[in-house]
This record gives sequence, structure tokens and C-alpha cells, in this order.
Amino acid sequence: MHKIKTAIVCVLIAIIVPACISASAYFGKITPRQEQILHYSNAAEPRSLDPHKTSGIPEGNIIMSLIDRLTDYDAKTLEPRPAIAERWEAVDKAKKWIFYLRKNVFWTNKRPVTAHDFVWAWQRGIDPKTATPYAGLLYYVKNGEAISQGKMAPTELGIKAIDDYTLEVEMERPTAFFIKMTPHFVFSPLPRETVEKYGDKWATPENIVSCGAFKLAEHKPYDKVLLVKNPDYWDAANVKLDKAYFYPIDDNPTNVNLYKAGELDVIQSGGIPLSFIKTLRKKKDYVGGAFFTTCYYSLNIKRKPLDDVRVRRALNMAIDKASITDKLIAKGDLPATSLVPPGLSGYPKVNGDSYNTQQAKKLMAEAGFPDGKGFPTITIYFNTLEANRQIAEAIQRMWKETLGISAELQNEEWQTFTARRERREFDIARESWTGDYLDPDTFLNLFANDNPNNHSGWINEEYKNLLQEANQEPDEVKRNEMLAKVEKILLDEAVIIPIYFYALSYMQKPYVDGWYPNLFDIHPLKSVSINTNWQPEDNLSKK
Amino acid sequence: MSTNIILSVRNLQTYFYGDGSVVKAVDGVSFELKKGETLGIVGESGSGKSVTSLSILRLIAYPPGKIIGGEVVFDNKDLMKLSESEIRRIRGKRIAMIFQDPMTSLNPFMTIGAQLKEITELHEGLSSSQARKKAIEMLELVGISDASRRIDDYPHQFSGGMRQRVMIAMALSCKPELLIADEPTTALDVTIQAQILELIKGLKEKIGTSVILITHDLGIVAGMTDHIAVMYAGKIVEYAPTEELFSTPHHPYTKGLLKSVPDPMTDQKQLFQIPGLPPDLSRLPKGCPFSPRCSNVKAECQEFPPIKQINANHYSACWLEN
Amino acid sequence: MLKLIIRRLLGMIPVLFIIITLTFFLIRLAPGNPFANDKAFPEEVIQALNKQYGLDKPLHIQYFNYITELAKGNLGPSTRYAGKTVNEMIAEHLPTSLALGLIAYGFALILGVSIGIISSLRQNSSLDYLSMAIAMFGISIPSFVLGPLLVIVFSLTLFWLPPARWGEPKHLILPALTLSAIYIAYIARLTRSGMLEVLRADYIRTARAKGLTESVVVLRHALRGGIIPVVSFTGPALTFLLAGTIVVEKIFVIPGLGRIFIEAANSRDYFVVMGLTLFVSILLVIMNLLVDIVIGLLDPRISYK
Amino acid sequence: MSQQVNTRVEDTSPVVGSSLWQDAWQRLKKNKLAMLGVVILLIIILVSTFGPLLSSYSYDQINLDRNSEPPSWEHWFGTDQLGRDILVRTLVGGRISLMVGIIATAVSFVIGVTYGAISGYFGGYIDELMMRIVDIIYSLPYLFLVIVLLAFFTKSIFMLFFILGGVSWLTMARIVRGQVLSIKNQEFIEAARAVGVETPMIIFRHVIPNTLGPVIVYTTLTIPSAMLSEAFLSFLGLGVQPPLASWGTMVNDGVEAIAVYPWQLIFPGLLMAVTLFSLNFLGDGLRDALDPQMRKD
Repeated sequence: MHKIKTAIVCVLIAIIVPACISASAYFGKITPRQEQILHYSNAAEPRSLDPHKTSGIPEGNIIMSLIDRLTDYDAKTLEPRPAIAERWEAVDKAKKWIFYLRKNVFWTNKRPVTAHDFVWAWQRGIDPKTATPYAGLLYYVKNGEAISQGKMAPTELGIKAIDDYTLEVEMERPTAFFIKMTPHFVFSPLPRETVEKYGDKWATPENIVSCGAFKLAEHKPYDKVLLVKNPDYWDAANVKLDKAYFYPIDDNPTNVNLYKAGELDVIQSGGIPLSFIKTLRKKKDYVGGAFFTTCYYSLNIKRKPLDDVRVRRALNMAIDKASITDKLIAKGDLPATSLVPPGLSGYPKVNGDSYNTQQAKKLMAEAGFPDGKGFPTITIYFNTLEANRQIAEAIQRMWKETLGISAELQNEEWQTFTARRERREFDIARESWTGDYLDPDTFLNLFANDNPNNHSGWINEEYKNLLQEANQEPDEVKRNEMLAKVEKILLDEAVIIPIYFYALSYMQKPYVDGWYPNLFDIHPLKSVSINTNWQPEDNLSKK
Repeated sequence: MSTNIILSVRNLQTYFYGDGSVVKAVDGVSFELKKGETLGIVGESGSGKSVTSLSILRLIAYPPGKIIGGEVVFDNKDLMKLSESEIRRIRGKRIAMIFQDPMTSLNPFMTIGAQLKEITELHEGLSSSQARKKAIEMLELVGISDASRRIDDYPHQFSGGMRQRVMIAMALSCKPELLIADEPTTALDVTIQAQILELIKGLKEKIGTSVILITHDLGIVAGMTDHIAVMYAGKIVEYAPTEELFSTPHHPYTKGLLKSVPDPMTDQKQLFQIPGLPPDLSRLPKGCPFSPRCSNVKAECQEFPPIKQINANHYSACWLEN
Repeated sequence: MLKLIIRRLLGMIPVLFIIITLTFFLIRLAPGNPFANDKAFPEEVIQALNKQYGLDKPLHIQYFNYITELAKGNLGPSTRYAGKTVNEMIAEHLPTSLALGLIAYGFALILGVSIGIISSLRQNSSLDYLSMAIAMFGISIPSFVLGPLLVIVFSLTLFWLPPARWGEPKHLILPALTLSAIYIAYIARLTRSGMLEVLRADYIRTARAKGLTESVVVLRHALRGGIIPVVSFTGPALTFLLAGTIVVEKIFVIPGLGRIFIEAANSRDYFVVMGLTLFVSILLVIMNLLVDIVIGLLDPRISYK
Repeated sequence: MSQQVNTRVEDTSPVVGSSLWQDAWQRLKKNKLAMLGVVILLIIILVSTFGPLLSSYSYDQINLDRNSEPPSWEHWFGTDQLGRDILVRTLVGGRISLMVGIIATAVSFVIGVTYGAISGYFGGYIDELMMRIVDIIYSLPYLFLVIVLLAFFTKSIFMLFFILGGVSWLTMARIVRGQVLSIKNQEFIEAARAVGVETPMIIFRHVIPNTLGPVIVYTTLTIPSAMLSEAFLSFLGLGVQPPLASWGTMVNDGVEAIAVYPWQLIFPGLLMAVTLFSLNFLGDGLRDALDPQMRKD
């Protein structure tokens, strides 16, 4: 027995000692690499490197480095910057867009990239046979939705090559914000001959023909993707990295371990375990910032008592969101009272109900449930994730204390949960939404009634019409005002309970340059470099 | 010590420990064995006769058993004081054993040949092929027909009697000076029993080995042994030349044993049985351990009886002799 | 022996058929679909995808088609990874799982049997208690705790080994250790009890009486019988080592079949789940067969007629 | 002395079964480690039953201002990420884990032993069929089995036991079958058959008791795996629902924070480990007590 005790004590010591993370300014190894090589933790194994076969961020990170689009994201602001398109112009109140292409862009098979490559690629993207997950973004192009539904041929898409280097895109309706979408990978050009030759297998290291800053050198599923610099890239002179490794790591503690050991240079946002945040936030290589995601609870307004707007508002007002974001998650997220996250230039702040226990109780009493009496037990459903559970537990407790109602919590495996959400078999379901382009529309169109991502059962014609009207408004200031009104309708109806706006949260070695926090956590590799001479500040000051 | 004494056991004590109690399985056993002679050790099960034989070669598993005292002098050496490797050189080579149950005493996972070979390879330094030849020879010697073919069989392909023959062949492979046969026939049919005993007797002559024959069956030892030691509760209670023991037993226990051997000449209505059961060795009564079952108990029996010499070769441990 | 193998392999066909059928319908009964996504795809896209993979047909037709393809050795496409087939995926990831599983099993066998033997030879000594306590520890501590613990100690404190990833020999050690811990424990216990039983046997006493050294007695005479329970355990253990490595593969980011399976299950990648289930079932049958053969070789009393 | 002889004779007259158990109990009582295990288990059961009543905290009392605090006088085991008292949560979690471990194991014990004994005893085609059924269930993807069951039936504690026990009996059945195969032709079984004992009686009175050694060892291994499976099942939405927790789920959650808030793993983990060790000692003791070969002469 004594020996067992000793053994247990030894194990305890082994656990506790390293647990006291050292008080240094940085986390783990900070000696810079001596090569221009980046090691990045990329969350998941890419489902495909074909821009029309995937919808995920991990895939996007790689595809965007492989294939240049008309425009590219600005590494800091995400504004569209000229890429294959040297310049562009909106015609006819943004009903039409003309892109003027560079003449020095080549595929890796030496063929020049022309406007025809875009025409063919976009037609392929909208073709129902291709079944592009992000086809929705192409719906803004003329006839997009109809083609997708099989009512028209893909050649009817509103895109045509005026000549080899001039591309004309006609929109379904005037769409001033279309240019903000164009850096998205679904708008990539494609090498027709290669895609037709290899079919499903064209985007493999052996077959792929690309035109971006990097080439695909190696792809070992579930292990790594290796990109190497493309020497024939039109802007090769400004590309500093020689190689970039993308590792599909879905285990957050492993991310942190590998980062600490110096095997990763950057962890993607969301790749740090919640429990580490408090400690890591104090480090200089921790990066925070705004992120373009809102977490909210969808309320099933077809179910009693959630059909009563007073109940919905009371539930919202009884949640102390600030204490959830500041004390529980504590990674810099902001308590939310609206759907659209802050950070969009020009879009005014729209205020929904805020934390107010008195008002919440009053509304509840008005709805016929004073102090929660007679209120049925409602269930909060969420997909299994510790953070989701902890937040739900906190909210459960707040409702109990403020409103005197009892909510049950039910976590479910992700597929079961999404199926339930789709069938609207819930009282309350946890959701989050990340915008696809830098515009309020990417959030607001969620609740335009035909969107499959609206699970609340709320249908409002006025909302839909106003949104469409606003989207056709070419004047940015006016349009933003109109959109704010649209959002206010949603918030007044309390269709959702906004919980918080996500914050970026990642680790980045101090010697990685050109990697900036931004709303999408998208980082064009062409601006990234390794500062091989980097030294900690105190070393520098001693010199 | 006269030179023709091959083995001399003096005051051997082997105890078993467990559950907070001590079982004195062998408690002060002494005897001598002359070269070329056969000694029978007789007693009920649990009397300590097997433990005695295992103790001689220090084959008592520790824990729970432990030899705590005494000497076993073999070839002028006290076996108890030898190192592990020294005693190993004696085991199998100079002192060999045959065990009670041939069904379980052979390794079921190895061929007969392998088991026979390893002993001569070890002790005689034979090569594999020499050892095989020797093994076939030995199998033939113990009367196994077609030995050169059967040598590659596994024990389960042999009958019980055949297996005991194999055991004997194995034991005698190195021509040991002493053979300890621990109830070699108990597990066998009566007809086979006789064959095996004859075999041992014959080979003993041939090889010139001395034998300790352990049995609970007095009937067996009669024709085989020169001397007999009767054991009870871990002690030798009577020691005598075989014929003398049969003709004039002294200890009441020996008398009981003799009476319980069925005699086909007399027409017994009922077989005699010594009353009661063998004692629990961890809770021995004070004094003579046989006293609870003895028909002649006296006051002195509360004390432990000393060993009394009756004549030159006959000893008995009973108050009746005093 | 050959007859036995053929009979057993033939006998597994109906069993596999039932497994395929049950699994097929079981998977389809589960809520969700292969094209469910965080951001729901447009309805048209889902329909197009269903058509592309033949999932728009009635279930019994799909089942029939699946069986037909299966008979040709085609395990079907992956719905998650566009352009990948299940055959390709198994071929890609099996070597990794095999390497990890076999090394882990090697660890388990060597360490487990050694600990078990030592423990049995020193029964009820403090060494015995300590080894068995460690073995119990191995059984009680789940791999998702042991893995991170080993990483903290060996990677982040002592800096001896990398904390994760795959490819070089140094990457093997921690995951193999994590994976084998529970099997070391099982095997140590099985060996100990098997050896204790055998060491009590009369034939071991015979071997000692022959003057054999203790090591010969233990290794030549006792081990063969004592290890039989360990061998019986090998079949299921090896199969689970190959297929049941999900946690370890996740912690150490290893591109093995376990991660493929869990990913496929989570994304309802029907054909991949089917293919892997089938693959593991076959593996299980073959392993059990191998085990029976090995036991037959070890124990001459068992005959297959 | 003659008195002793009499008592011995009487000893053998009552039902064989009860004297087997009485004997076993006598031997078990002498096994110090096993008795230590029993005492520790009793203490853990008592403390997790009544301990939470004595605490000034409740298991679901959230205090976000004091989250993830290390052990202190106020919170002996520290607090979790919602600022709840880990001591109380560990004790309450113990009730669930113990119940899960014991009931699930009992289910697997009853089904597995019966099934395995029947299969092994009858042998031949029945055995073949029954073992193939085990193979099939073994091969089905467990994850989907649970997901489908959850989709079609209401979630309940019975469901949890059903699913946990429903899987662990497979290995048990195999082990028992193997044992039965090796003992069913032994003399005492043949003797029982010869005197006309009915088959179910033979199986339950004579066959099963002689397989108990390995069964008990496996049982002590089933309990930890049931406790951990429960954590896996709560991942799927079965098992304990928040704010309740079990040792399994606490350990599961604690692992992530192992390097930062080790107490969130260590205390529930340690309590679980101590329980498992005690169960193991008890199991080993029971096996030794029941194993006829271990009996001292």
C-alpha cells in the first residue's frame, strides 16, 4: 500500500509541476525558424481542394493560396484588393460589373489565365450537377438561382468574356456589395482542360494546375498539406514564404502542446481550449480581436409559450450576457444585443433588448407567468461542446433565479442536433453564424423566410421586402440605414436571443510577420513572412 | 557415519505458513538409508511423507512452505546448505524422483522426447541427437514398444501406466544413486500397479540405485522394501526392518494400519478402520498426536512420547514401550 | 488445419452478410445526412448531391446496389471527401493504423508478459503488489487521460519526445505507450493468473526435480501453458488496437483508421462507415482464426478435426 | 475430539451452494486487502450519499466570479469553470458513477453469464449460432446503435443501463462460454447428469459457480469501462444531463484543463481511481475465495 501511495504522489507531482505555466512573456519556444517556412494548425482535413466541392474555412485557407481570384482579401481589413483583376467598375447602379484582367497571370501549365477561365468556372459552379455547397453566393449573379434549380442551362449565367482579358458579370438585381464577395474562393477561375481530364481527382498534387502564389506539393490526408512558393506567380517578387504546412488538427489541447513545443507557428482561431484562455491571454503571442460570428439561441416561435413575444423578450432580458462573456468565456467576446456583429464600417449599431431583470419579470408576469408560475419546462438543445454546455448551464441558472422557470439542457451529437433543428423539434436551439462577406446582408438574409438556416419558424414579409429593397440601394449610407431598420424588426420580435459576438482567439509566434487579426480569420499567405532575426524585446533593449 | 549410508536425514522440519497459522507438515524426521537398499515411508495422507521427500531435494515451494531445520546428508554433504546451483546439479542426476500422478506430472505442452532429452542434455552434456538416442533407449528399457516413433508423441497420447513408465525412464536416465518414488502407483489400476512396481524393482537391481518408496499402502511395501518408516502427523512413529514391522509392530498406529490391510486369507466381515480422522496439523493436540484416536491412551500420553529403541534396528515413539 | 481455415472462412460469409445488412439499415436510421452542414446548403445542392451518390433512390434499391458493388470489391465512394473511394481511404490509412497497432501490441506483449511472469514468480511479494497496482492503474486510467499526461511529462517538461504528429520513429513512442497501457495491464494480469495456475501444476515440480534452472522451468515449461489465456485475448485486442484507436489518434494527430471512422460517423459518410465496419469485422474473424491456430500450435491437446 | 468429527459431518449436510458461499466469506474475511477495499467502498458510498447534505454548497450553485479557483479552505477541491464547488460535485457525481458502474455491470453479469453458460453447455449448433450472434452484435457500430436508439426512444436512466449493459455482456458471454466448455465434461458435471439433475439446475448450480473466478476478474474490469462509457454516452446526449455530472464526465472535461486547472481532473479522477482500486482488491479477494484450487488443505 505504501508503494502505491508513493506512486500516486509521484504522478500528482508530475501533473502539477508542469501545470504551473512559466511566467515568461511568451508561451513556449520562441526561437525563430531560420527558414521561410510556416507551420499552421488548420482545424480539419480538407474535404476537397476543388473550390466547388467544399464550403469550409480549412479548405478555403488552402484554396485561396493555390488559386488567385479576381480580387484578394486585404490581409488586415479584408477589403477586396486587385488580384487577377487589375481594376473593375460597377455599371448601371451595380447591376453590371466589368473586370479588367492582368495579362501576366499564368496557370502552372504555362497557359495564360483569361476571362474564359472565369466564365467556365462560374458556370460549372452553378451547374446543379456540380452541387457546389457555396452555390448560394452565385445566386447574386443573374439567373444563378434558376440555373441551380435546373430551370435554365448553366450557360445562361450572367457572366461573359468580352475579350480574353475583360470579364462582364451581370447581377440578378443591382448588388453594390458584390465586390466584397469576389475574394471568396467560390469565385475562382478554373483550368478547364485539367478539370475535364481528371474529373474528381484534378485537385491532387499530381494533377492540379493552379495559378496562385503557392503550389500544392504534398497532400497526406489527415496528416498534412504542403504548399510551396510558385516561382511563376505574377506577384512572386512579393511572396516571402517558401513553404507552408497545414496540419488538420481537431484536438485543441494538442494544438497548444504543439505550439508550445515550437512545432506550430500559428494556431487558427478557436483552436485553443477554453480552459487555457485565461492563462494564455496574458502572453504576448496571444492574439485577440473581433470576429465575424454571432452566437444566439433560436426560439421556436411555433411552440407555446415561445409564441408570445413577451416571453421571448423576458427570456432575453433575464440573461446577464456580460457575465458570461467576461467571467465564463473570458476571451474578449462581447455580449450581444443584436444579430450583426460590430466591426462593419458604416453600419450603425442596432440595439435590441439588454439585460434588465425587472423588465424581464414584468414581461413574464404580463404574459401570465408571474414568478414563473405555470411556465412549462422548456429544453435548450445544443450540440455537444463543453463551451456550449457551460453557457447553457449559466443561462439555465439565470432563468431559474430571475424568472423562476426551469429549463432542461439536452446536448446532442452534431448530426442529431442539426436534424432536430431542421425539423424544428426544439424549444430553444443554440446556433452561431459566421458571415461570408463583409456586409450585414450575410447575417440579415438568414431570416428572409426561404433561408434553410432560419430555424425559428418566423416568417415576416415586411422583413423580407425591406431587406431586398435595401440590397438594391446603391448608396452605401442610405443602404446601411435601411438595413439597420430591417435588423430592428428582427430584434423587436425577439426571434432570437443573441448571446455574444465571438472574439478572435489564437496564438501566433512573435516571429511571424504579416499575419493580422481580422473578422474572418483569413490570412493570405502571400503577405506572410518569418522574421528570422526576431528577438525578445528585453534582449533588444540590452544591446 | 558408515560409508555405506547414502542418505541420512536428521531432525528435518518443514512448516507451512498461511492464514496466520503454522502447519508442521514435517516435524523432526530422522532416518538413514543404506546404499542399494529400499526404504518404505508409510502413512495416511497428510502425514507428511510427501513433504519429507520433497524436502530432501528442497522442492518445497516458498511461500507457503519452508524447511526450517534439520540436515539431509547425501554423499557427506548437507543438501540443506548447498547453493541453488549445487542442489540443481544433484536433482535429476544423483537423486531422481517419480511422482504420484503421471497424468499431471508430465508437461502436456512438450513431447515425451523433449522432456526426456533435456535431462540428459543438462546433466550428461549429450548432444541433441545423442540425447534422443538415449531417450529411445530408456523408453525401450521401461517397456514402451515402438519407442522411436512414440518419442515424438505428447503425453496426452499415452495411457496412465505408459506415462508412469515414461516418468521412470526420465528419472533413471542419468542413473541416479537415489530414486525417490512418491506414491508411484496410487493413480493407476491395480494390474498396472503391479507392473510398475515390478519395473521399479527390476531397474533398481539393474542400475543399482537406492530407493525411497513412499506409499499409504502397506500392502505394496511388503515385497519391495528393506526397511519401513511409519509416519504420523509429521513424525516418524515407528521404524523397523520390513519383516519385523509386519511381524511385531509396536506402535498402536502401525498396528491399526496393519489391521486395516485387507487379508484375503481371513474372512473379515468388515474392514478395520482406525477411528477418527488424521489430525489438523495446524491444531495438534498437546502430547502424543495419535492419542485422540488411540485405544490405549494413558495419562502419560499428555506428554510427547520419546523415541524408544526396541532393538538394533527397531524404534517406536509410544509411551507403551516405557 | 487447412480444412479448418476454409471452413471458418466460409462460415463467416453469412455472418458478414448479416452484419452488412444490419449496419446498412442502422446507419440509415440515424438522424442526419451526409450533406448536413454548419451552414445549410441550398436545397437544390442537397438534391444534386443525393443524386450524384445515388442516395435519392428508395432504400432497398440503394441496399441492392451497395451489395452488388460490394460483390465486385467496391466499397463505394466517400460522400465527405469528394473524389475519394472507401477502398482508397482504407489503403491510405491502414498502414498507419497497422504500424501503431502492432507496435503498441508489441509493447503490451513484451511488458505485459514480463510483468506478469515476474509478478507470478514473486506471488504476494511487494513487487507483485506493486506490479499489479500499476496494472490496475493502467486499466483504470483511460487513454484520454494517460495520453495528455505522458505528453506533459515527456514532451513539455522533459522535451524528450514530440507532443504529437506522425511520420518519424520518435512520433511512435508516446501514442504506442498510451494505446498499449490498458493492454499491458490486461496482459500482465492474464499472464500472472495463467502462470500462477501453471506454476502450481505437478509437471513444473517434475521439471524442478530434474534439476533444470529456474529460467528453463519458467520459460520452457511454464510459459507455454501460462500464456494461452494471453493468446486467446490477442484476437480481440489486436482488432481493437487497429480499429479502436480513435482517442489516441485524435490526441496525437495520427492519420489512422480510427480518425477516419469517427469523422465518417460524425458526418454520416455512409459508405465509409459501412466499409470500415465490414473491414474490422473481417479482421476480427481472421484474428480469431489466427488465435485458434496459434493456440492449437501451443496446446497439443487441442485438435481440429 | 469426537465432537469435532460430528461437526464436520454436519458441515457437509446443508445445501452445497450455501456452504460454498459461507466458506468463501470466511476466506474473504481473512484477506486484508479485500477487506480494506470493502471498507473504502463503504466509506465512499456513505460519503457520496450523505456528504452533499452536509456541505453549504449545492452541486449546481454557479458563481462566475469565483470560477476555476484552486483548492482552498472554502472549496476543498477548488471550483470548476462555472465557479461550482468541485467537492460537492464529485460526491454527487459519485452517486451516479457508482450506480452506473454497478447496475451496468450487473446487467452484463446476468445476461453474459447466462448466455455464455447456455452456449457453452449445449455446444454444437446452438453454441455456433449463439456465438455468431455475439460476433454480429460485436461488429455493429456501437455509436450508431446508440444514436438510433436515442432517436427512437425517450432518453432515460433505464436506457442508459440498457445500452451500457447491452454491450459489455458480449465479452462476458465469451469468457463464460470458454470456461464452461472446459469444465462441462469434468466428472462432477457428468456425475450430476448421471443422477438425473435437471439441465437448468446443472447449469446454475454446478457449471456457473465454477466459472466465477475469471468472471469476477472481468467484472472488476467492466466497472471502470462502464463508468467511462457513461461519459461517452453523455457526449451523445444520454447519461447525466447538466448541471448534474458524473466522475466520467468530470474527468472527461477535466482532461482539457489538465495543464491549467489540474484539480478539476485530479479530484474526481482520484476518487474514481480509489474506488476502482478497492473494487479490484475486492474482486481479487473474491476470486481467491471462490477458487477451489486456492483453498489451503
